[in-house]
Amino acid sequence: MKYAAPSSVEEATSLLSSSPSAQVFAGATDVVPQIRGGRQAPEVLVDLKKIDQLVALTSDDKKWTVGAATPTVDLTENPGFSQEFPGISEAAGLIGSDQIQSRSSLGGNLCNGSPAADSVPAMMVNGTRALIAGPKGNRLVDVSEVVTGPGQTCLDSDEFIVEFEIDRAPSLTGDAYLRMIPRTEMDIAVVGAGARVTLGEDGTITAAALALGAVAPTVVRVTAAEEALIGTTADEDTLAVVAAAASEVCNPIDDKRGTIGYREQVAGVLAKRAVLIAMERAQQRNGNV
Amino acid sequence: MARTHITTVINGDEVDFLTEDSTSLLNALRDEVGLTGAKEGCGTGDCGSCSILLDERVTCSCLVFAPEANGANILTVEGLTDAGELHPLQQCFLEGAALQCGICTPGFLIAAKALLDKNPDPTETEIRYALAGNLCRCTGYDKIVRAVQEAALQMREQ
Amino acid sequence: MAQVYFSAGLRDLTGGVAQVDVQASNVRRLIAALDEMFPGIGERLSEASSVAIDGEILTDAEYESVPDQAEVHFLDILQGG
Amino acid sequence: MALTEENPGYKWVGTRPIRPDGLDKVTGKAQFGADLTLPGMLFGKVVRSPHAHARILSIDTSAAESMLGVKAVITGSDFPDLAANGAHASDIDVANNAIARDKVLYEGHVVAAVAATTRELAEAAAKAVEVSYEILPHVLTVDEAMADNAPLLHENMITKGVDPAPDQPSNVASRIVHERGDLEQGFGEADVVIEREFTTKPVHQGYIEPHAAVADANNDGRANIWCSSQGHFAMRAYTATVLGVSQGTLKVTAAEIGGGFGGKTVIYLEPLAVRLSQRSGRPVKLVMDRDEVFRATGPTSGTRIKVKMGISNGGELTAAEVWMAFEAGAYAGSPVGAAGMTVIAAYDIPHFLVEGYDVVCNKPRVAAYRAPGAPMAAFAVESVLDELARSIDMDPIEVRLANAAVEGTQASYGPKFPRIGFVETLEAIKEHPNYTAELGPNQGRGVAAGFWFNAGMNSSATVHVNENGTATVVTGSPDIGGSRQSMALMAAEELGIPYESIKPVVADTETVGFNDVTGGSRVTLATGAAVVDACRLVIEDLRARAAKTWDVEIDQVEWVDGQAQHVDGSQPPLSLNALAAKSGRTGGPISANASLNARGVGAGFSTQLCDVEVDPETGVTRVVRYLTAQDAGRAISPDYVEGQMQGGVVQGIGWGLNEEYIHDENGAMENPSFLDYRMPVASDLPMIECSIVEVPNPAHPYGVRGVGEVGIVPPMAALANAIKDATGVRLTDLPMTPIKVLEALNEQSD
Repeated sequence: MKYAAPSSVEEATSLLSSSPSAQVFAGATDVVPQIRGGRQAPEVLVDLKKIDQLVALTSDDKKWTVGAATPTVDLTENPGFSQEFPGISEAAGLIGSDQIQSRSSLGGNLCNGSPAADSVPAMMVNGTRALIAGPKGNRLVDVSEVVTGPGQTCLDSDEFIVEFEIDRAPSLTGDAYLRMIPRTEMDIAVVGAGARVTLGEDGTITAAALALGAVAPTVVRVTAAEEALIGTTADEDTLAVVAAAASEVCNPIDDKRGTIGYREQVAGVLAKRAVLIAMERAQQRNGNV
Repeated sequence: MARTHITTVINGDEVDFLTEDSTSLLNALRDEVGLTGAKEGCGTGDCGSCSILLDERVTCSCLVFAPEANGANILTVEGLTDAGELHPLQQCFLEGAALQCGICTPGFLIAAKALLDKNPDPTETEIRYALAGNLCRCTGYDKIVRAVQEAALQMREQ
Repeated sequence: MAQVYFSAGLRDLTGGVAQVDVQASNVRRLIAALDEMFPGIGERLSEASSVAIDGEILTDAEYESVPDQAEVHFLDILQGG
Repeated sequence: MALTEENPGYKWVGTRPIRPDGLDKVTGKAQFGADLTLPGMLFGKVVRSPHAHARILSIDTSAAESMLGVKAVITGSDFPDLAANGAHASDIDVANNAIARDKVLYEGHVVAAVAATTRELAEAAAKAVEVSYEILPHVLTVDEAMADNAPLLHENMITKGVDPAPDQPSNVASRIVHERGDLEQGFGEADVVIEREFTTKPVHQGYIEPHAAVADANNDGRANIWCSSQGHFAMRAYTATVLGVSQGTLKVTAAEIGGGFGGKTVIYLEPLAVRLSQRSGRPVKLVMDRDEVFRATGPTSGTRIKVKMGISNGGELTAAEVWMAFEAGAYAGSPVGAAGMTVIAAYDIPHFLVEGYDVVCNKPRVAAYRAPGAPMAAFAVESVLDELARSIDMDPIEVRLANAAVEGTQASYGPKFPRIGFVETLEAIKEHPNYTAELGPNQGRGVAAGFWFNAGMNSSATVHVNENGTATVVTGSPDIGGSRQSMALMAAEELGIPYESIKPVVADTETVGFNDVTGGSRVTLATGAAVVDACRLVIEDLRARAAKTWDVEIDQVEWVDGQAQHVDGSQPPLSLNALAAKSGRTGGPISANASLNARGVGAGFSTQLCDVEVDPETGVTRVVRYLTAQDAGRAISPDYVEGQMQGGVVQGIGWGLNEEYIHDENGAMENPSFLDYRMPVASDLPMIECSIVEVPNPAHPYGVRGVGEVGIVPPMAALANAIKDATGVRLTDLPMTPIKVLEALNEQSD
């Protein structure tokens, strides 16, 4: 196993194209246990953290740009980002311990392909796009389309994510991410729920997004719930519809971390709670982005 | 097999060592550099016993490939002591009986230092969450949390 | 005479007897006396038992003295963590 | 150091100085099992069975042996066949658990080991060892193992303790029974009878330090071993047995130990490391990965327990019937015996029948874990007791007070209790403000109690007086939780010199007399008694030397405050310092040994109070408040008594809420990582409040009882009782995960 640390996207791309068995990594928090457990044995380890673009965090009038290898602690400790996207920030702050968050990244969390990845529902409800680099050039893909199945992505073996783009949140918009774990920390989500709502001047919901993690082979959107929320104030009746729609969309498995029945039931609970928190935040963010 | 030459600063001293590329920084520190203060409890980032500061950020050294440390600045538990003077955290762990077997202690000290470097006046809840990546099976965490509270107080008063 | 009690698990060897009075100066002699009364019990008692004399549980107690009127119980050997 | 309020008569005992080994442990200097490196040392790696139950058809080591840098490969055939040599059955089990011969009995069972020049090579060589298996059907639980026609682990296992003996082998190693009175009469006298069935899963001791051993064998047959264990003398004995050598050929040095809780009282790596070192001619280090620790060491038993108990309306327990089956793992020896003895021992119940079964199954061989057997038993009985108290509308402390064992109570396991402090722990809880603190929404409160025997056993100590008047206290009890401090405190108290003048040392197997393992909560009591004895011999010697100096009879000399004083004050006192400095003139160096098989063990009781909050929509239980009261006899070192109490409680909270072994259908463990085994983290917990109760053990010089174990006995029931109080649902299966709580809540609302 050889270690390589390219300093540019181009260098990384050509390295990946010329190595039959290369593994890109950012924080290596998933890659190391996988190699150690014998689940993969790449010939070349390509460290993306030495490429400036991949560890940047910037914003302009239109969007935030988050380098795919940027440590998640940079997001949680960035007040501007965390105020605008508290849901993404809190999801990033749930990926493992402080030790892990010094290293873990949105790119790694997404490309690991886990349906339980905490940041993915939060990124999805915020319409996040991934800029993917490869030998044939760059392409921009919606985050919801990156993961195609457990451990599988739409990336070719010589491609990697450079950065994420998140459009600036309009006023009266709030997001939230909640997860259920048996402990308070250091667990994989049994169920995760990301929500985002935008309110009209009258306080009713004009746009809504809801995504669930760990309840299906990939993170899923709950479109029925999103539609039900439009035009409402997320009153109790609507939330009941949201919860039912969330439970309905689940296609989970029984595994060591949770049962089908539990995941379905708690998906509804977390969906409801996440929407309520997003509502509260939306009400507080009146124009002062 | 050719090994890679790594140059780092560890606990304030320039240190270089040779390593296999796939070796963890933890094993390189322990086997090549001879610093055995950081411990391997799990090798998967779940226990925090191998915590170090890597460029001032608390990190599980078991999850870092040794070559990544090239050019980095590393602090291990062995570097907490300043010219023979114990760090207030070390002193408070001693006085507060915040260790039993002691295997997790180096990791807790490093994680607690990282916390106090960022947040000199943490609440009990903030301490508990900041230390959630460090497992201790002996103490039930009670005396560890109290020792960090006491060290924070002493450091604020200094 | 010491009062010796048998736990339910030993009574297959005593024909159901739960308690006997025995005169013996130490545990080894006590076990020997019991083995005469209930052939075979000696081996079980010396191999797999602690003994409690007047409430105190003792291991490796062969030569422990047995006071007159003492209450003696044989127990399973325990393991600690 | 100031005198403490609790112990006005003592200068050192009961104080809270800094522990002697503390500095090394906060600076990273302390040498734990995996920290030693020797010149030329090889790295070893163990090859383990991927199957739960299989016959080994062949092992091909040739590919591994031919790899450059691989220096030794060993298999079961490299060890003597103890069965063929007519060894004792328990020794054969130890040997077969260390390395399999014909059959593997659990996933993770050792089949081979390699040693190579680097870690990476050793791992590659381990992968290159080819083992061919015939997979056999397996049994994972007591239910499967006890079923008719269950596959057998051991074809010659005839159940012990059944009269007449069965004529067919089974997976049931033995049966235990305790009986008193007349059950029918007892239940007839009850106004309420409650019967419940409980299950618990295997749980691991969870020490953070994986097992580690370094061995360095010489050409002459001798070998040195450095290892992390709870008893290096026991490691010497076991290793000699497995290797078929005399104990005298082995010298074992105790490294600092990174937690054990019972799980490091047995051997795994030591004989393998010695054999690899012998074959390679180089020192060899073997260290387990965390997944190996989970798959192949510990845990304690999974169980099924049925409890039926009766109570009168006045709150008197009338009868109890208990049936228990304990998983032993691959070889006989679950702690069902202790479970049977402890299960109702805390209470005075006139009529009872307790029956228990030790059952083998295809999981790792269980090892001792903190009060082995008692926690599962208490979970069942303390849960039923809570139900009984509710059914007659009686306060849970009052119902326990009404039935509590006291001095003179005939314990359910036989003898009468000497002076014990159970009632005092109950009262400590009752009087604490937590007992009446207001509960918030979705919160509930639970009480539970626990009993553990504690142990005495064999210990040795040597005390050397150094020429500057300091003293070295040498014992052979590995210090797992601060025992060097309690040794130093007692020695300081005895000798009358400052705590800081005492250096406590844990010596190797050739430097100090025999010591049994650090286990059974015995070290402060037993090794402490040896230290006290040795100190008293030293004092005797010091008095004689003072008498010689003054030319008086020894009975004219008293030892007070670290100095010899003439009874009538006619001589200026002679300090330890002065006597030590001139020891050459009065008979040579001053030193004494004491060895003993400790008597006067004092039983331990703990009562605990737990407040939880349960999220009714997710089933998540959070502990919001916790109080533990425990009788320490005398807290020599209160800091570390509290540490034991808090640590035991938190292990129990993990056991109660989340920890469990999960196996797939093939018998492979699915969660062999800290991530998925889910031990408590700091943010899961509140402060664990301690109330140290001191009812001195009259049989110990300082009143010590063991404190290490009983703290883990009550928590699971305290949690279950609190969850019941918060939600109305009774959980009977551990762990009480959010899934199980939510299922129970769903059933309740249906």
